[in-house]
Amino acid sequence: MIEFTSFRQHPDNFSVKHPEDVDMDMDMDEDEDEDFLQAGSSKITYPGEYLTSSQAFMRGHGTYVDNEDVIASVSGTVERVNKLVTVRAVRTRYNPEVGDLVVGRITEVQPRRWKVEANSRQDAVLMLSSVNLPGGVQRRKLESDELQMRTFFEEGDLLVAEVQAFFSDGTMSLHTRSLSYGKLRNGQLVAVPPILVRRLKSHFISLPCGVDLILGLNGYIWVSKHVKESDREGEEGFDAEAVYSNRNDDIDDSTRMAISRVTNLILVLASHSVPLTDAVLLDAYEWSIEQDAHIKDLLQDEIGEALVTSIISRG
Amino acid sequence: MRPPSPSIPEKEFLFTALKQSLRLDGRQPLEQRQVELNFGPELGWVECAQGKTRVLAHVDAKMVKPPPERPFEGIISIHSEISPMASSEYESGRPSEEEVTITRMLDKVIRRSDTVDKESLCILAGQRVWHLRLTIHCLADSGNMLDCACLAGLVALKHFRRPEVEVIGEEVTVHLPTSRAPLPLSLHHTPYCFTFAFFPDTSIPPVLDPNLLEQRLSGGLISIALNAQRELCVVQKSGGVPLVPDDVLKIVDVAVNRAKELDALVESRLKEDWAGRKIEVI
Amino acid sequence: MSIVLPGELVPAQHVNLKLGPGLQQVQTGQASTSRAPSSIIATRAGALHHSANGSKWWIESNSRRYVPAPQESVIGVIVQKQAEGFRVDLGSAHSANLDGLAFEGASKRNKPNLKIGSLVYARVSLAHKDMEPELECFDAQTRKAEGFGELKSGFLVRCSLRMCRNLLDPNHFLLPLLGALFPLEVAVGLNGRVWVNSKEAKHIIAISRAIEVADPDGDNMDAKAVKKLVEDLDSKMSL
Amino acid sequence: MSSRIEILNAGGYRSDGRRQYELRTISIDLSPRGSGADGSATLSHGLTQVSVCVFGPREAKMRSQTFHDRANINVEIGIAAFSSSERRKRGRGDKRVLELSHTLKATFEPVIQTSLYPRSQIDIYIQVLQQDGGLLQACVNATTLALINAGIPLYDFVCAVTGGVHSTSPLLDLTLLEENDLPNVTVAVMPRTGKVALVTMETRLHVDRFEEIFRLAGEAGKVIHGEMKRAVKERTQDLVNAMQSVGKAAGTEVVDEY
Repeated sequence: MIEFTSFRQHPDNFSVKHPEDVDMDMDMDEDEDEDFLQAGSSKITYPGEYLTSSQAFMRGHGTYVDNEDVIASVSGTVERVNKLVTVRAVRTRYNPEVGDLVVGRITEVQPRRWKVEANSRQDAVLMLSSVNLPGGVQRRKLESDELQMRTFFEEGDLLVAEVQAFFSDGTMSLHTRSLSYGKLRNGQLVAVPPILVRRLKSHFISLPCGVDLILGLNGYIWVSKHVKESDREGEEGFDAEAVYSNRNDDIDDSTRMAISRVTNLILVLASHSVPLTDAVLLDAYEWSIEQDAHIKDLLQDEIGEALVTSIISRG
Repeated sequence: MRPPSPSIPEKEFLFTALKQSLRLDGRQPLEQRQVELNFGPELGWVECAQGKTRVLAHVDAKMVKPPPERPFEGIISIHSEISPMASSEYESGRPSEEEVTITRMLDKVIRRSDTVDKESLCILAGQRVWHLRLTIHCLADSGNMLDCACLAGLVALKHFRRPEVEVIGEEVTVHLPTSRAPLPLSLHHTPYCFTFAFFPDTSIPPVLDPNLLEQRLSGGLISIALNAQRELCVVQKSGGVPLVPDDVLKIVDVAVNRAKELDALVESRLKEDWAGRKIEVI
Repeated sequence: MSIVLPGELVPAQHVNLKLGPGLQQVQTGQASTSRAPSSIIATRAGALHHSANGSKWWIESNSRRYVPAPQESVIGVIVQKQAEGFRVDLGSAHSANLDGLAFEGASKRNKPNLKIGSLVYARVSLAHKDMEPELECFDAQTRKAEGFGELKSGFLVRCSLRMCRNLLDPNHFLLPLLGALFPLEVAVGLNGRVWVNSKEAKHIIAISRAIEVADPDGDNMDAKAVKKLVEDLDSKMSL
Repeated sequence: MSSRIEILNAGGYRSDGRRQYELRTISIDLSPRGSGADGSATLSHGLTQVSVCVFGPREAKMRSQTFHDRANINVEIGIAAFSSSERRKRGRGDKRVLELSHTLKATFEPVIQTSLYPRSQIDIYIQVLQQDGGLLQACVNATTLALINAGIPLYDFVCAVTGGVHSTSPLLDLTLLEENDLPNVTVAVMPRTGKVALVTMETRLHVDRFEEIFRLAGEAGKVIHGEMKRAVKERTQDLVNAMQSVGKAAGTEVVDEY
């Protein structure tokens, strides 16, 4: 072809670094085809790449079928479970599933429902019937509650909730009918790519430095002051009136510092695409104390890189 | 309020009919609606209709001082307006996507393709040039307004005649049409625009000159402007459903043939009109 | 029958006078004191008609914009699904409401599943100038469909309101003429929409063209001209 | 002024030293720019440089703009006043800018799997930083990359190239100087099927010449695809590596099925 004559003049631009690119799109040989379908290996793919035949496999998320070919529609890793081929995107908005724990922000108060922004493709819905109102779990919702919905949640409030169900158009519906869910106070929000928050046994983490973390699966993380065991809901020190309170408790300076430190650590780890788990966060915190790094210095590139290297070596 | 999109039965029927190469107005897929050209009493006044789509074009000229960077060239400006009267699709105020497309295409087809010999519009270098103003009014839209507007604009330019001027030294004399016959504009070529609609289902053939329903339900439009000498002026497929390259070239071929036919029609209508006009030269 | 223009006085007089479309009663002078007769004026241009005993008066004219009136059959497009029912576009000033329960055999559990863009043949059950019109797809007494409901496949033709009324007139030539040429199904909505169906696509096209050209607001062709056009079209499309 | 410079000299070189079919250097940066965008890309073809940010799919700002069966795509373009040699401010209402954004919207609408996201909105914000010909081409390529980077499902890449014809010799990837003097064509192809998503051509060109440059640009699009693909794979690989480096260590992690 004529084009190739021109490229030889610029060999540094084309094909040298990646010889496998040259004839990839044309004839994808069978060996490679089989290769990625082996469980455990991870093959990188991109939109428009032929993966396999739709006669032998079923298409999952991140793929589509055209003329009996299964083709990737996002860039990421190819995964296979039995006959189901999926591509998991490396970066994407949050894809909700029932039972997921999410952190969100109220954007709108509507009749008998709130709209909650939760980093998904549409704002989630929190029905008035899906929240616990002050006065106990068994309390019936009254018409007066509908009129004073803003006293529970108003625009801008942050909350932690669980994905309850989906509406027919794919919008998620949330609920906070658990003692550990509800309005968030005494801390700050960090947003990271959702893929970095893995499903863990518990998404409520208490770090020994007096900081509590809520890792929302939607990539929103709430970093707050530690709540003492005796003050938790259901315990005797629990203040039922404070559930929908908009006022922060007194937070001492050392706790504030700790919250900032954890926040910065999360930001650094996220910018290096390190998945966030309790173990990693704990390691990172210990490292930053060992190194005696100042909180604001954590965000510097060199320190960040040192942190990540150390985490990786520990892992 | 915009009218709701076509109902499901309308959509399904249009697609089944097109698959059998049947169109709702009984045309063949590559058949244009009958082009009607009506000339007004004034030269440069043309009303062009394709089916129920109607466009009025009008040309006038005045003398102006040329801008210093182009002292030897006349000026052409195109004013086009799609008012809500053409169809309830259009709203006054912010121009719709379609309006932008039409305005830009008119500009490309008529101005950028160098239709009018601008240097011939120069009367006295740096002092006096003709400023041609082409005004296009879209009167009714029942699909494919673009082709109709381009045709109207071009025919208006061909129909228009400017008064003769005489330059003696620095003095410019304009001769009234009654004393000396006015002169036609010197045109390099006459590009015609053809719009084809294609559909998401690739088994449906592309159709020329889509009507309103075909346009609404199409997967995209491809507009080709060219002259009878097989010179392309504009090819525009701004997005829409992707096409096989060979199909694009086939569409271009169709346009080549249609351009010759349309050119013959336009020339004969202009001749007819000119023959019917009495120009009295005293 | 006579032609009247808007604002013209209409000599309608009856003890029990009923005014139809296009007529309005205006108070003249010191109406409240004396028994000054109120007068009737036309608000539309058209042909003035009255019933045999002179009690009912109306004006027949042609227009394209539909104003819903109770008990009229209309064809609508579903534009929105709601919890209770559907929003339907009739081509009138406001979209109408169609209750999900106003169908034959519909219950709280079993509501009809109409998609956005579906066509329905329905009857106007409520039309009040200050409220949005309401539709129903059954006879409220018998709860039977009576031909109302979703219109599947086929094609929708838009015409003038006069043409719709003509199509409902058993003496009008068009439908018998077309029916003699090929089998067809037609549902006429009084809102200027006619749904047509036939086995072959070319027949549907022929019907829709015939309605267009027979429209008094369009080419207003007579029986002979329409027949010729349909036959020409048929032979052209059969090629 | 510009016509004095030879477009193609006797030795077969163009004004910037390239041969007829040679493309300009492409550079692609897919790293996040801290704007909080879901995906971003900065791309340059020679001296033409554009930066694209993609947000979404997300809740639509205006409910009237949503579709019940698919996502709405919104494209906004800003052209920096300093991007061309003559400083010129183009407002939002400029017809050329509007046309460009309309073209991009229509190009990507059938390429993005919008039906997966009913009632949502995908916002594409484009900033043109430098212009030296091939603006549409750069916008299309950068938008493709930004969309992929945002994890939005596409049927394929869309790769655009400009071409022009100098008397009878076709040239690829035109600079501003060449673009102003030659009839030019922009073609965007979807490399998997070879179908064309976009064709635009301006100024007079004979039908036969058009066919030649049209096919040539289609072929060149596949070469651009190679470059874009490489950038995407590199970035994806980096992210995957970063995630896997630590992932195994986390003892408490639950098996993670999608």
